Amino acid sequence: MLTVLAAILGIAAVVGAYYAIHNEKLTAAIIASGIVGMVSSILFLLLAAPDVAMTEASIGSALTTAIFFFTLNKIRQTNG
Amino acid sequence: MDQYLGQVVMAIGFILAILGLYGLLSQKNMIKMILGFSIFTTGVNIIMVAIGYVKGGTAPILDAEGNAVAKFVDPVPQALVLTSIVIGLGVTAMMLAYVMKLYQDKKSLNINDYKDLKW
Amino acid sequence: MDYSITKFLWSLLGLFIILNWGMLMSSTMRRVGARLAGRIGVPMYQPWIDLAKLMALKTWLSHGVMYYIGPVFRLVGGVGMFLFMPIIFGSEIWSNYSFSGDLILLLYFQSFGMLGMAMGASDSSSPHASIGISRGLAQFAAVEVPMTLAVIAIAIQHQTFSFNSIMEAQQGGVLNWTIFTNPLASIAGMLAMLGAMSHSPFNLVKAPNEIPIGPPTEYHSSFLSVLRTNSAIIHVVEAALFMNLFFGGADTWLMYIVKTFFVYFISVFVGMVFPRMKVEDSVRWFLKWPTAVGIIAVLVAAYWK
Amino acid sequence: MVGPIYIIALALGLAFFLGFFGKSAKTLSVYLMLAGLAAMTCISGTWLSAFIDGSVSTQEIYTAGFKPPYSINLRMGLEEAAFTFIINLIGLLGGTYLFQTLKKAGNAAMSVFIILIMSLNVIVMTRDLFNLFVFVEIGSIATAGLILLDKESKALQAGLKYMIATGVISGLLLIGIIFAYSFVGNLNIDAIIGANLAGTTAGMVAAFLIVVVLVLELKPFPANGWGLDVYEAANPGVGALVSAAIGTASLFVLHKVLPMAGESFYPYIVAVGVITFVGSNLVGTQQKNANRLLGYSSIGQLGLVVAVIGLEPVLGTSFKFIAFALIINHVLAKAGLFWISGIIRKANISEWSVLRTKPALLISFLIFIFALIGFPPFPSFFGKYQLIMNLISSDNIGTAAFILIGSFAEGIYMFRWVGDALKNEVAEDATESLDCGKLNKVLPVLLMAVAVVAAGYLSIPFVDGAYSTYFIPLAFIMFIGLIDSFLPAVVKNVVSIAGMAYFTYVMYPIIEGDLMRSIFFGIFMIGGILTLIPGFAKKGKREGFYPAALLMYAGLATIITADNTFGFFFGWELMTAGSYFLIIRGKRSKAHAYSYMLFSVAGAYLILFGFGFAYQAIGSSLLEGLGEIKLLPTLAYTALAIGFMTKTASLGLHIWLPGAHGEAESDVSPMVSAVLLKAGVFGLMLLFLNMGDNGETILYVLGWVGAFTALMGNLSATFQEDAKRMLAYSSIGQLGYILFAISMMTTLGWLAGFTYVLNHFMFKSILFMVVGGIVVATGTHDLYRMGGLIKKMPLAFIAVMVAMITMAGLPPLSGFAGKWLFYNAVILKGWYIQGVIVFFAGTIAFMYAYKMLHSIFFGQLKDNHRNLKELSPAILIPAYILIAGIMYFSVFPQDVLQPINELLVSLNLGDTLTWAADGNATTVLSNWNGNAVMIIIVTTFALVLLYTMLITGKTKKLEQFNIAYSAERPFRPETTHYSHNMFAGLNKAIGFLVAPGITSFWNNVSTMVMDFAGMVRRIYSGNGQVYAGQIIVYIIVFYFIALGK
Amino acid sequence: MDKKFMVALLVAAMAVILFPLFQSFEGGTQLSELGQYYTQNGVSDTGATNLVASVVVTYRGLDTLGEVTILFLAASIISFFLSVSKDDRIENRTVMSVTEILSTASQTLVPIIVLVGAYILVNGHLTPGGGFQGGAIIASGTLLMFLANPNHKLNHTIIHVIESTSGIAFVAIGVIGVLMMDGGFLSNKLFDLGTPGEVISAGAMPLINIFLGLKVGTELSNVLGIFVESQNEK
Repeated sequence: MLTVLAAILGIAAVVGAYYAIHNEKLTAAIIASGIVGMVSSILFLLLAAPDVAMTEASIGSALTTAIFFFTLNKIRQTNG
Repeated sequence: MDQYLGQVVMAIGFILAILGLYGLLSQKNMIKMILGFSIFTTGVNIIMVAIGYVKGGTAPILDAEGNAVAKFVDPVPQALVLTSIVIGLGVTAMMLAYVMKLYQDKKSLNINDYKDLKW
Repeated sequence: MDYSITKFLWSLLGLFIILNWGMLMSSTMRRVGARLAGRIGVPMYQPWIDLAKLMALKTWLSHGVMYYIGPVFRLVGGVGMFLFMPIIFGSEIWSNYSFSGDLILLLYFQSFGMLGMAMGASDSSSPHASIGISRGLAQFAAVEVPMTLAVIAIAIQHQTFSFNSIMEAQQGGVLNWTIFTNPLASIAGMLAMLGAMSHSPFNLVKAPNEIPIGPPTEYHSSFLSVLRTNSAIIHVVEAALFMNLFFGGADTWLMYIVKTFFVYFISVFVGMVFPRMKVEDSVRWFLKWPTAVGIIAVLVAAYWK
Repeated sequence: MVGPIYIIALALGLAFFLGFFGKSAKTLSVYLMLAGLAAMTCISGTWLSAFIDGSVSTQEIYTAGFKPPYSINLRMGLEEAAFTFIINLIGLLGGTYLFQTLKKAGNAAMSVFIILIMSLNVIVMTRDLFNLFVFVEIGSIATAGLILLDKESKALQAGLKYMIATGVISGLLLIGIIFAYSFVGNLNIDAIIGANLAGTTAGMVAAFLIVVVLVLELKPFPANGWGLDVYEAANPGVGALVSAAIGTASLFVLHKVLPMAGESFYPYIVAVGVITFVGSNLVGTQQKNANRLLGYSSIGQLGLVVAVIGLEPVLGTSFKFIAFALIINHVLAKAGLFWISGIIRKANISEWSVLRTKPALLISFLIFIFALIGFPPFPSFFGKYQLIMNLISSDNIGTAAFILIGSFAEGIYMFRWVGDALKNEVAEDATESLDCGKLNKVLPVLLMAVAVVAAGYLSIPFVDGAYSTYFIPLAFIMFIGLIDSFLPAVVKNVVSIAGMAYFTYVMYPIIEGDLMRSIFFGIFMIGGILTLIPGFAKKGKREGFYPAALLMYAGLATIITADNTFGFFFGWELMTAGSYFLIIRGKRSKAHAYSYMLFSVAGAYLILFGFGFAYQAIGSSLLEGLGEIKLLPTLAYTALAIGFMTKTASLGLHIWLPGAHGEAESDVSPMVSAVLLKAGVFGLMLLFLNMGDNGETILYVLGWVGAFTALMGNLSATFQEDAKRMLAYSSIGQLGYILFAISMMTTLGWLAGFTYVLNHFMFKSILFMVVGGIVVATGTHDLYRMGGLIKKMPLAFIAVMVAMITMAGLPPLSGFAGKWLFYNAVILKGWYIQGVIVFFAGTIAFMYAYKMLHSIFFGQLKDNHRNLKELSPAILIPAYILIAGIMYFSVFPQDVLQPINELLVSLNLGDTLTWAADGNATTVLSNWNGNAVMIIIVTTFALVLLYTMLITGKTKKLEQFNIAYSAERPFRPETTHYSHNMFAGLNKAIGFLVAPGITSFWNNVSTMVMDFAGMVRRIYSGNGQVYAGQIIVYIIVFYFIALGK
Repeated sequence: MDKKFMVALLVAAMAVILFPLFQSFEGGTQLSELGQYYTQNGVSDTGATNLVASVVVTYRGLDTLGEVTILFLAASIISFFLSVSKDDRIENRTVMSVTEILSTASQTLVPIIVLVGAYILVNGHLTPGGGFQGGAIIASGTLLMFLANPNHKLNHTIIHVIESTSGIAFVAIGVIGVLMMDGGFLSNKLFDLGTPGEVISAGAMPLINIFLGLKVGTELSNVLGIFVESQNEK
């Protein structure tokens, strides 16, 4: 059962990653990469690695996506 | 029943790593490249944790009385992944800072415009 | 290695004979040339008179030290060649100072006289002299090639450079003269001889009717007399050299006179027939036919026998 | 002693402590940082000295209180101590160098700096794989940070490219590490090495990933675009750190981790190293930007050490010394060069001529460049020598050849750089941008220069055949160098001549018995002293002349007195360096010195290659080894022969000589031409003696080469209008004679060779000295502009006349001895046709000799030369000493030739020449009595002179124009001095032989190499993404080659 | 188009290289030798029940120290590099109005997040979590605060002080460890191990965790602060 769940999440992550890479709009791409981060933290949970899941959730997806958005905002602002 | 969990997650890890690498190498936009890079790092982290997974193992936390309950998952890869996630953040933050400054300089996100140093 | 007075005196006597014989030959040559041109030519004693006149003339003109010493060098070159070559094969008294060196010494000593003349003429700082010198040296260098080839061919054939052994190998009958035993080398040698004697086809250097006569333009009176004596000696010695190498040398004075006369007149006759050549043509000619024959001679001598 | 763990604690504590300071107290924080670095250097310094005097053994340092596999451990052995000491020292000096930049950048940059140095220490010491990854990561982030010290756009781009590349690499390293962990079970490097990771295919892939990442950290060619950009864009101070400190640390890491991939992987690492060394040096030849060129060079040097690391199983015991010598040399020289580039701040290498305004900087610059190329007395010379010896003795001939080709490629751009620095003009505004006023920038550079020389001295005991006596002359030269810029030339000349004389006196006993060596020793030393005497005629200080001249003579003396190949090669390189500095002094000699140096360096490497075979034959560096070469003897002997022939300028290798000798200063040409070329002859003689029977074909070919060189040399001399070039071409011709003579390998041949060596030395030094003096006096090189100088310089005329007669080989003088021996040798040996070519060249020699005499001394004296006086005695005295030598040799040839004859008979070259008591030399073919010939000619000359004086009486000198010039009166001397294109006739006839075919051949070769390098350079397209792609391609190609799937 | 195809080819080749690695992994049947050791006597050695935390903080303490240095490096490089000088900084830039829900929610949520972070920090050696996770959660608290009120000025001096003190304390613990027993760098036997499961147990681990958490928290929020401040450059 866990394997099936992992497989579904895996496919979601891969699709998210593919979407993140090939999408034209930057905001959508960054959100997709945030989703990939979130999914990977759940995967870590499935692999019985709670510490890593916590770190991945907070640092891997939250903060990284935040920094991306700050940079994007800065770029839009200097351009604007 | 979670016979193939480790292998499935490992496969996902490899695919993510490959995709990230592909994104890094193919996208012209610098932010997209860094996105690819962070996906690549996430993929690698998944592989590292998957290596440590033992079929039917539980998290390496002993219960209150401190006696071992069942089969444990290998704690070492998890410890290593902690460090590599934070390294990933550090490197991504640095790259983004570079991109911001570069953008101020040439107002373009396309990597091909930054070819002052060649030959 | 004897430096006794008797040897010195005999050599002096030999030199005196050669000098007179040289002048006699040059006067006969001038008469033959005249006869060809339908003239009677100068009297036989003409060279002696010229020489006496020139020696008698005193001059106070000199262009500098080297101009003064040039003719001395020239004469020493002529006399030296005479001294280092035995006149009569086999006789001790007529072998002059040939003990101190052999064919190689003689080959190189030829240029000693040449150097002297060149230096003297240059110091006279006349441009014609310089032009003459450069022509002379260029031609001499070209002549040297077939000459060396011939000498080497003979050296290989007889395995020696010394005059006595070369002449000795040619004794006993006309057939073992080098002309017959080593014909190719002799041909190359004789062609080189034409250049060495600097008679008609190759006499551009001191040609009488060019604008002032090449290197000795500025020479006159007593200096000219020294040069004239030398030219007389040099002709005989050159002829003697080729005689010793190709025509079996001379074991009596009569044979010496006849053979040198014969060798001398080969170049004269050739000279009479052919027109004068420019220096680059003569250089090219020398480096073409004589050298080719010489090389074949050397190869034949080295690998065929 | 203080535990190495304190290095980490101290550095981190300090870094975090600096965080307190915020924006205030910047100077204090920089001093604090430097204090921290100094403390770290002391710690590793004390450990190093403890290891050296053996008072302590290798230490394992545990962390977290547990034994290694369960916790991280560090190791402090001799190697670790040495490497950490180098890294900390470079950090300390780098810190002082960057004092102002760091102060301006604030304490954040300072903590980044000290953390970088700390991370390199841990990288060297740690024995845990993941810990290694973490600290490598720290190192790369810190470098990326330090790149930004200058904050302009180029640094940003370089930084981003650097981050992308290192990011990709570390991701792959992580995969490698985690799979290695899963196969082996723990992360300790020693355990993983023990566990034969490379057994299974998957294990092999993991090991491959780890090793290939560490190789990529060292920026291998061609996947190193990102590395080069860092060197170009970063502040040179940071560049020095990256190349010296980080390079060294990554080298040690590769050495530590390589065993993990198993024994079969080493050859691939050698291949990677060699390709990087040759590739980056070759591409570097096109580079004009100084920092980027330094990047190419440092990547090349690191590639060389990578190759050495890969060769560990082959090199055996001397591996440690070679690797360490090359590393220490690279570190010191490269850091020094980066710092100099930081001081003079000139992007283009052609503007580096501003160095000449700062002598101290110039000298250190030269020290660094010559250290990098591997000249004595620097450590890389010892390292490269030992490396080539071991390589060839273990049959890795291909690798040795490639390494030498790589160092030659490096020589190409290094010497162009030196040429620019020494010879380009200095722009007026160039000196403002220098900021070498600050001591903290200049001091590290000078320290590095001293350290490189000291390191050279310290590496003597490690190389078989190296003795410290070789350094004595160098010490004297350094002393001269010190007093160089204070004392006038005259004093220095006296000191140098005294030094030379004393040195001769000291060194002579070493070669007392050996006649051959003492002849050459005599030529070099006496020749040296004689050619120094004309120096008295020169005024002013002549800075740089005396150290260079003494260096050359020291090299020559070492060649003669050396009994092993090391000493020989040591001397050879010293001589090359000394002569290079002499030649480049000429006004227009930059290009010529450059081509001279390239040929000499190529020749030197060929010789080293040949010596390798000798070393392989007898296992030690004794010269006797040349005789017993069994592995590929023809290749070895041909390499040696060509190597020596670059110095004797034989046909094909001669194009540098006319320019080098022609354009050199008036008293340098005699030294370089008459004395220096004999070194090549000595080498050839040594080689021929040892060649034995498998040298047959080589000798025959050399015979022909010698003959044609003689012909070409003399012919081109005849048609020369430039006096000194004519003499230079004549040297080529004369050396062609010598080569022809000694390649006959018979007593007569060698005797002729020796005669020519002695004669050439004597008459060529006279000619160059006197003609040099005349050229200076008349101010022109062209023969046709001189003329009539016999009236002003009679003594000079006599000297040149005597020298000319000897050169032409006219009988009374000693030149004829050579000709006579030649004739006999040729006939006996049977080389008839070559012999004829040589004799034809002889007559040509007579012609150009006369042309020189005629154009300079005879003919019309020009108006502007009327006020010329006789040459200064400083030139005439040595000339007349040499003339006395010629006269002695001509009158008593027996005294000189008989002992040589006995020597040659003892060397069993045949006994075909007998000497009678009265001086009459007879061979089976002919006889010659030099003494008698001289007496006869002198007496005849005296008699005839007497006769002429009798019949002409007193004469008076006429004026200049009183000549019969076809009935008109010439007005201007120029119109009547017929000397231009003197042998027009001959020129028309055979001038075509002398068309510069060979020069154009070499030009085509060099343009082809340059175009190839230009084409290869295109791969660095500047695009960061392409660089990352190149890294992936590199990994894939390496994988499929190494693991052959 | 060919560039994309080329890159795809490259990446495919990399996949081929990495495939044997993937193939060799059969899902892990039993622990590696190292893992075995840690699970058996992890508790007795370090007194911490959370084995991952014990590995991170004690067994491989140097890694964590390295880790913290990396964050410190990243933070100081970015601060030195993106810092906006006084004159060209606009005081408070016009910002899209923050929705009502976000600002009120953040007022209540931020303290709770920080509390949760503190909790994870303190018993890092008992329950899953530890220095990194606590710090990260605190940082996400500050992130929420920035989102709610973009013009909030972070007091950098306090951040620097906390960061440096915790860094120096961390190193000090290491040095004390070495002084106590050789090879004891960052060992947690400074204090008695106490009974496993108690909050005050496992020697110096809680202390290290706290300093670690503080340092990571302050550094990450410092990084966030710099990114925010760099928005208002002219």
